[in-house]
Amino acid sequence: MNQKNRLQSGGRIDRNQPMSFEFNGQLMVGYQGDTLASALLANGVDVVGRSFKYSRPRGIVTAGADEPNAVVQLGATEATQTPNVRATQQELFDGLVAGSTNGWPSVDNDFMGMVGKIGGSMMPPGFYYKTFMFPQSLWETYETFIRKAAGLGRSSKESDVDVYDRMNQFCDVLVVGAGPAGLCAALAAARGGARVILADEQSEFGGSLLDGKETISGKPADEWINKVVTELEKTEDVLLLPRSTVNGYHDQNFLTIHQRCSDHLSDRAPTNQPRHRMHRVRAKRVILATGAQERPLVFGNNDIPGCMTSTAVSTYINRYGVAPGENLVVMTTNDYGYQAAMDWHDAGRKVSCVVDTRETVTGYVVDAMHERGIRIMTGSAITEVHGSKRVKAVSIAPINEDGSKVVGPAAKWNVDTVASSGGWSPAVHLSCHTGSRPVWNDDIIGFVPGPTVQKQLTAGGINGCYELENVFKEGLGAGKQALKELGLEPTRLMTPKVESHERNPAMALFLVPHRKPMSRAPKQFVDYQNDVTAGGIELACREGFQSIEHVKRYTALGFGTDQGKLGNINGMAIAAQVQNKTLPETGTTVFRPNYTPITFGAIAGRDCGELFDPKRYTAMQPWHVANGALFEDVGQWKRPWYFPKPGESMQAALNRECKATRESVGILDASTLGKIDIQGKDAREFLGRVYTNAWAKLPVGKCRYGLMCGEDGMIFDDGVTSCLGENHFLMTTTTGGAARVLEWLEIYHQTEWPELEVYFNSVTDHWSTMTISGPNSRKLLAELTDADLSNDNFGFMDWKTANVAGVPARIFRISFTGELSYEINVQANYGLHVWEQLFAHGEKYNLTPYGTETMHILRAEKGFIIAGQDTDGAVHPHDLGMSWAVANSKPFSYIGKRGMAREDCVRPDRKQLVGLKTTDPNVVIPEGSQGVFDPKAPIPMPMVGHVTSSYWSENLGHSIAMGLVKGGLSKMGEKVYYPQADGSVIEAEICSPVFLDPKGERQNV
Amino acid sequence: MQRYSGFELFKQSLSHHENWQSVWRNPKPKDKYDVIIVGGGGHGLATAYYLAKVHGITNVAVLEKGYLGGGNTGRNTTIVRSNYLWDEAAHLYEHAMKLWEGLSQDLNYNVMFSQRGVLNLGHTLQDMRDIQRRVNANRLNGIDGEILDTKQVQEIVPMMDCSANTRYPVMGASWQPRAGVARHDAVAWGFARAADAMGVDMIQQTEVVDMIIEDGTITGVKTNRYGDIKADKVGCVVAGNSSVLANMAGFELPLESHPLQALVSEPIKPVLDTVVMSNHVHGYISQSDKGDLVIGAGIDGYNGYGQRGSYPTIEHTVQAILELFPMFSRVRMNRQWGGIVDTCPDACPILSDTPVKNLFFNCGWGTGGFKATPGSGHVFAECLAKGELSELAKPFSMFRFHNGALIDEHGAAGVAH
Amino acid sequence: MSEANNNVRLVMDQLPGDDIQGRSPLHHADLATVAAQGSQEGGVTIQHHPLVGLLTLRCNAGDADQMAAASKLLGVELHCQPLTSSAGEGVAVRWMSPDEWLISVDGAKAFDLETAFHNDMPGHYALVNVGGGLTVLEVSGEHAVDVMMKTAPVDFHLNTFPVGKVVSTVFAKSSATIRRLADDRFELVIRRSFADYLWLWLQDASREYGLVVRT
Amino acid sequence: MLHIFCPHCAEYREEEEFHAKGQAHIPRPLDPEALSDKEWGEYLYFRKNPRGIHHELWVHAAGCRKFFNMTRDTVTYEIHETYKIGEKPTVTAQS
Ligand SMILES: Cc1cc2nc3c(=O)[nH]c(=O)nc-3n(C[C@H](O)[C@H](O)[C@H](O)COP(=O)(O)OP(=O)(O)OC[C@H]3O[C@@H](n4cnc5c(N)ncnc54)[C@H](O)[C@@H]3O)c2cc1C
Ligand SMILES: NC(=O)c1ccc[n+]([C@@H]2O[C@H](COP(=O)([O-])OP(=O)(O)OC[C@H]3O[C@@H](n4cnc5c(N)ncnc54)[C@H](O)[C@@H]3O)[C@@H](O)[C@H]2O)c1
Ligand SMILES: Cc1cc2nc3c(=O)[nH]c(=O)nc-3n(C[C@H](O)[C@H](O)[C@H](O)COP(=O)(O)O)c2cc1C
Ligand SMILES: [Zn+2]
Repeated sequence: MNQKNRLQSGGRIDRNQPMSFEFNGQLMVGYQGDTLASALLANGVDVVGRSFKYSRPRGIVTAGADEPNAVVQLGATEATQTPNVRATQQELFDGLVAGSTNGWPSVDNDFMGMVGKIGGSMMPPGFYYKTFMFPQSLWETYETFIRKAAGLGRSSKESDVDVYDRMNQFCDVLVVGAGPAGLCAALAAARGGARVILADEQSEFGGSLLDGKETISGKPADEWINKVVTELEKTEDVLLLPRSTVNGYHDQNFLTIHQRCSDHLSDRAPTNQPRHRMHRVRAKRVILATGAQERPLVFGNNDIPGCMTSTAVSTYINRYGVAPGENLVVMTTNDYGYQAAMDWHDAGRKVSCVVDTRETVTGYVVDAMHERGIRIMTGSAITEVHGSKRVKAVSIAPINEDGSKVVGPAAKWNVDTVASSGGWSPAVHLSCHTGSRPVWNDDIIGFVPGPTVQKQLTAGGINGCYELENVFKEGLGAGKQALKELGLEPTRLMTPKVESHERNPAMALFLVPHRKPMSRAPKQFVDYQNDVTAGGIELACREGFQSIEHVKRYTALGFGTDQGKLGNINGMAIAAQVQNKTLPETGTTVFRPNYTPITFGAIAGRDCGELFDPKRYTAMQPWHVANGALFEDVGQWKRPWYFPKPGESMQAALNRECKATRESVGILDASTLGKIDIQGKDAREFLGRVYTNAWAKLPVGKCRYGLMCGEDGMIFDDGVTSCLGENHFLMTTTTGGAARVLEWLEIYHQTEWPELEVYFNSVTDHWSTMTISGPNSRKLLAELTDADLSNDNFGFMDWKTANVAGVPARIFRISFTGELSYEINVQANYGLHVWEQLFAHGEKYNLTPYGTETMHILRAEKGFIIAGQDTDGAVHPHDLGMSWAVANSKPFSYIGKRGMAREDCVRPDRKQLVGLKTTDPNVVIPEGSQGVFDPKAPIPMPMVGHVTSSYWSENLGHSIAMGLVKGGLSKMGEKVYYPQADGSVIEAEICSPVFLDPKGERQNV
Repeated sequence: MQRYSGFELFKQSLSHHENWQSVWRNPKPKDKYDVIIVGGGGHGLATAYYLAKVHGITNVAVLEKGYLGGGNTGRNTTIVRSNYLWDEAAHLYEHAMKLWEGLSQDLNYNVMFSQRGVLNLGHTLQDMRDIQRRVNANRLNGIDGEILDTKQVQEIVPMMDCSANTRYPVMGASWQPRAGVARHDAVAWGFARAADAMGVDMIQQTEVVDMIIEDGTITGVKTNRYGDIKADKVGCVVAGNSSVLANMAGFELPLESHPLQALVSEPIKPVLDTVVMSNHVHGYISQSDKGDLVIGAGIDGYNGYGQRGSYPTIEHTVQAILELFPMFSRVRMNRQWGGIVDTCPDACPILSDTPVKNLFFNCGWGTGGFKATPGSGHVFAECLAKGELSELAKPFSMFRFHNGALIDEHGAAGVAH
Repeated sequence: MSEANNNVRLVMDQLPGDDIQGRSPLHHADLATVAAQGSQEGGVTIQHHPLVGLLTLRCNAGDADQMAAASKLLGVELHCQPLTSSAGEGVAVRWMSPDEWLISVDGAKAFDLETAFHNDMPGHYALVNVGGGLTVLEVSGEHAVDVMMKTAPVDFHLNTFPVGKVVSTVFAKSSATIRRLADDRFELVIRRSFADYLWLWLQDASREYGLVVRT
Repeated sequence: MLHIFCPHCAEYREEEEFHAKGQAHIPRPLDPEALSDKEWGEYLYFRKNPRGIHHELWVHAAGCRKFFNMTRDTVTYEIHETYKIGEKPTVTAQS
């Protein structure tokens, strides 16, 4: 295609850099500096998409973030498929591939468009709530069809090839928007020495100045922009961010800026460079200089391609050198709309006329039209557009003074382009994100930012201030005000000189009347993307949806990817009009992040894939990997689960690990257990308050197991604590509980008992911990240590310091397997050395590494619990049959004591932890099986508790299990049944959970 | 009430939809009602509906400070399931599930209840144990549920990364086929329309600012718009604002109100046909009939009545979603928002009488009450009608926090729902 | 093996003889080879300082006797001013909390310091050897600040984060104690078990500026 | 996202470094056994949960690990003050 709409000269594009791109399979050419939208218009593309509900052909309406129609699929490869890209914001690059998102077989000839035409009248807002109900069973079928029509673009099927980045920024002043107001604000703030960030979503700074032909101090605006930007670039502590949308304004001046680093270069980011970067900004002051967005007018068939906002027309001409048509008609409610006519005319194209809805206009705009010989029709409006895939003609009719009625016959004018201007809506979005509501201002016929608790200033178009000179003043003023509030000294700055015009007052008109009522007029679109019409809004109100929020939800007004930037105010005004309310009474819906949609990738940053969550390793990790361990995720830790030999099944590996440990010696890496160093003269007292058992008399050199409960009496954590010195203890916690327990100790110390002299320090990572367990563990250890390991000298629950393999160690004779065991702690930098040395000496004892699974089996054979597996938030120590670990005579009412005594906690029929022996010794009850006393009871069956732990015990030659059973502790020998999903029932006998060595002799040898 | 049907739609289209009736009346309140329901969310509206329908009590007003369904009902991620762990909760949610299954027809309003199934993923051995425990309990309680292995999960959600090289590989899931989603607004509107048709007054933009209590008995409420309105009984169904109302009545509740956020992507072509939830990576996702991905996660740690939450929560949620669906990296987030959820220490609701006679509270549904809407209304209506707690409600009395008979559903409640 | 024990607290020399080499948490990554083979020029340099002696001191900042005694024992001032550090010959002290400091000394000197405290520090205090659980990285170069900004939510501007300032904070999805050593040089004290993760993270975050690994 | 002044570190830090710990100023009863189940239940679970000014306990988890109190508006999320444990708030719902 040739660029038939490209003007001979003008625009900010570089005609020396042509770029080829593909749209809907057609090759086209544009220039460096184009957006995809401007390039499409240059190439004469009218239809860029189809509307969602009625599948109507749609063209480009705007030139910016408010575009509802030109939403395309981008991507030359599968991995770079990017849905819903706004063509008006996508810079053109060489090789760009894009396509329309809806339309089958093509956007130009769309099948659903036919359906929309025929069935459209059956699809008023909310029609789906009223139908598809009968028969009930068919809903899923209906829904399948509804879903087929869903969505705009498509997600890629492959993982993204690009990386995304995130940066935390801090500044004195964040200026949002680099139009004249923002540039002035940034300049003032920077000159005063503030740390400034200036962000604008466009590729170049200058804002609305880029779109027009303003002169500043007698020179093209360009020069002024360059001067300011150059100065800002040179100023220290000023960060300039083009292509950066401030997408969210959060509490206490926290804002996020979505910077598109490479979207303008290619589908893919350059090697090692991020595609997008999120700046998370904490700003002492925020200056919103986001300008205003033009409201189009709402009239019949206003969605036919060729209908645009008047600024868009000017922007395409002035910025991109594109006149998107031949013959223009302008409809406006204000003086600004005339600019499109001037620009179009000056570009050498025909302007049929300007239709001004106001009764009279005088002054500058009238002169400008006379000069150009353009006719003005006042007191009139375009009531309806004719055409299907492009505007062919319009009907122009006289209207009454308040714009509520057509008062005369319509005349048809042949044109191909309609520019409409209904005035400006300040871009208040960001100011509302933290809950502030905008307020209506009658003078400017728009909502402006309302009161806020954020440290926020505003300047320029966002305040409804549109005269360039005043915009400059407001910008400079806001910059200075920010400096003042920050205690910095402003410098004197001159306001740039510009030509200004006396303007006629604008008219408040949102919906152009039609001779037919709203319900019968040709569709008057308010929100293009969701096909919300004036008639739809009226219907919603008639059906009782009076609140504007109801109107939104019933019609989908503002739900689209443009979030109603173009249509919301018109929609609200129409709802107000229908209900005889004022706009301020009706109010707006809630503005929320994002200002414009941002990629998930950018939000996630580099916290994905490998870096999604830390993997924590112990010092012995390289050994585990080298020896074929499979790992279990426990919190963030990677723990060896079991160590299969080549070709060995999991069960075989477990059997081998279990047997080796009971018969000779096994070794476990227990480094992940939480460890807390506790010191101070009141350490002992403190332990007594947080554990359920007694600590007053534990002598130096001894260890003790303890249970920790919450104030509700339920088990919170458990572990062994050792007395290192009279005032010095080492507490161990579960792997998952380490951080929680430390915080628990601190909260009680800092808030309840600050008078107790005690310090807690985490030493979890500091110590490598390896447990050797089994009858030969003493022999093995003896080979590596000088310590006297004899039972008399180093008994069960003793600890000692000694060298192990040449490394100073603390050895704890504690056991979680019921075997003779030693837990060796050495500084983690030497953990692997000691571990390797144990293996160097362990071969003759068949030293066998085992993982968490074998640990679980071995402890279950002994009936030891795992907090979190055998307990949940509703189990207290007595439920576990662990009353022995509860000291009731302690003077201090330790944490958990009162909770355990509550009425419901002393019920005799509580679920209690017991052992379970299956009638068939070969059957392992699946963990999580639910028990019943009467397996024949009908559903819902009364359940009596579940199996918490269950294993095959190779050592015992039968299965073992533990579980909670209602009143279980007094039901020894009775039967409990576990119905399975396949209909079978596993029968088990309630027994002691200690299956092996009930007297505990093995650990004492 | 104008009956809705495809035929009616066709008929109305012939007159350009100019003859549709209002779905409710928007009346001025009477001086006195048999029952006042404070709070026009799904639960309040359902309560009013069942009071009228099941118990014949139609002299009822629903007082709503904003617009109907504008609270959590209008901002939730619409997951409906009943696979709760403990009997008490399972029975309550399953009661709701049964009502969901005929709700559109019952209300003559299509609430788009879509039984597309819910997956609760397991990523660790403990997750899988918990899943086993819950699904087994569900089965014996008569609630559908299956345990799936990784391969079966992959078949249901072909787009999800079920490979072994993710940070937390998917080990399996629980699957409730009857679970799914419903159209949140339609639920509120459908109940309101049907209740209105039976004479219930829906009073919007009217905030209860105080309670009128005489000798320990409630006799009415004070409003900001219509002054005092009398009532024999008052039921408070105000979710995140429950503590504020309890405070008016002179007592505290075991509740904290926290921000809970959700977000939607831009609409994309259908890629996800079911609901995927993961407690472990902490996020959940479904795709609406319009095509947007509806995503949520957990609550913010602090109390908040601002209907907005903290940005890092959004970051973590999105990270979790990309962990499961790395290909969504170039899809864009359109909008984020928050609700105020009333969390209870045991993650179970409160259906309760109170220290004030004739004053009842239905609250504490926290992050997961949408799924209970019809059931909650049905049960609470019975409590209000009888003046005492019904069988299903009894375990959920607020007085369980005195004797310790909590129903700890944290595991099943998991991330938000 | 040596111990200082009066039965009140246990102080032990945790280091073996010189014949046994300690292995830092990044030992297996063989950074020497990476450094030799990798790029020698770039915007960010990461360096690992293995086997530094690190101790946590807890005592009462309001107790002048203790503060004086501790300062004397350390050879540098123990500051009560939040977020500061002091450094002397072979020793650096970082403020962690109103009653907590992180001390670094030569790896072999930890026990000497512990013993000295054990003998001469009055009152209620704790000095805990944490050297095995932590490790030290250094990030430097023209873009060091950028990498820090990507990783931690604190303001690294020189005005608010001058040389010598110490901050403990969230670091990626882990945590770190950060000390500014020079305008473009940061010391990170991180937890051992997170070392792999953080190393990967820093590598990834630095890539766009060109990464140099140094030992 | 909140910007919190840690009274111990004496500077503003990001919310990510902190954890909220619920309502402040709930002292543990000195003699739990003297309380009825109801009273104990109230201590454990029942909370003010106000709309507006709220005093809450926070911990600077990733920073100095110290607990402190905060007076915050639960609607606007404005932080009126942070203060150390043992100190009294100067801003209250009454004031
Ligand atoms: C982000 C988010 C996601 C969620 N996702 C799910 C999900 O997927 N599945 C699920 O089951 N649940 C979910 N939930 C929870 C669910 O939304 C709620 O539990 C449920 O909607 C509560 O309904 P309700 O009618 O009790 O409360 P609401 O809908 O909140 O209604 C309470 C009403 O009371 C009104 N009110 C308050 N104070 C007063 C007063 N003084 N006077 C008059 N009126 C008053 C409010 O304006 C409000 O309309 C989610 C919640 C949130 C916020
Ligand atoms: N388009 C209009 O706003 C409008 C209307 C009438 C007159 N004018 C003229 O425009 C001027 C008003 O100037 P101004 O500086 O207030 O507005 P402006 O429109 O010139 O500049 C606003 C800038 O903010 C950017 N922006 C908006 N939201 C953003 C976000 N969330 N993130 C990043 N960037 C964002 C826009 O891209 C734009 O560049 C005057 O010259 C006036 O004559 C403009
Ligand atoms: C299930 C669900 C889907 C939603 N989908 C969209 C959507 O596609 N587009 C949109 O703008 N908002 C969507 N919203 C969000 C609403 O716009 C709105 O933010 C939310 O209901 C909260 O209300 P508020 O923002 O007015 O406070 C959705 C909300 C829900 C609950
Ligand atoms: Zn702090």
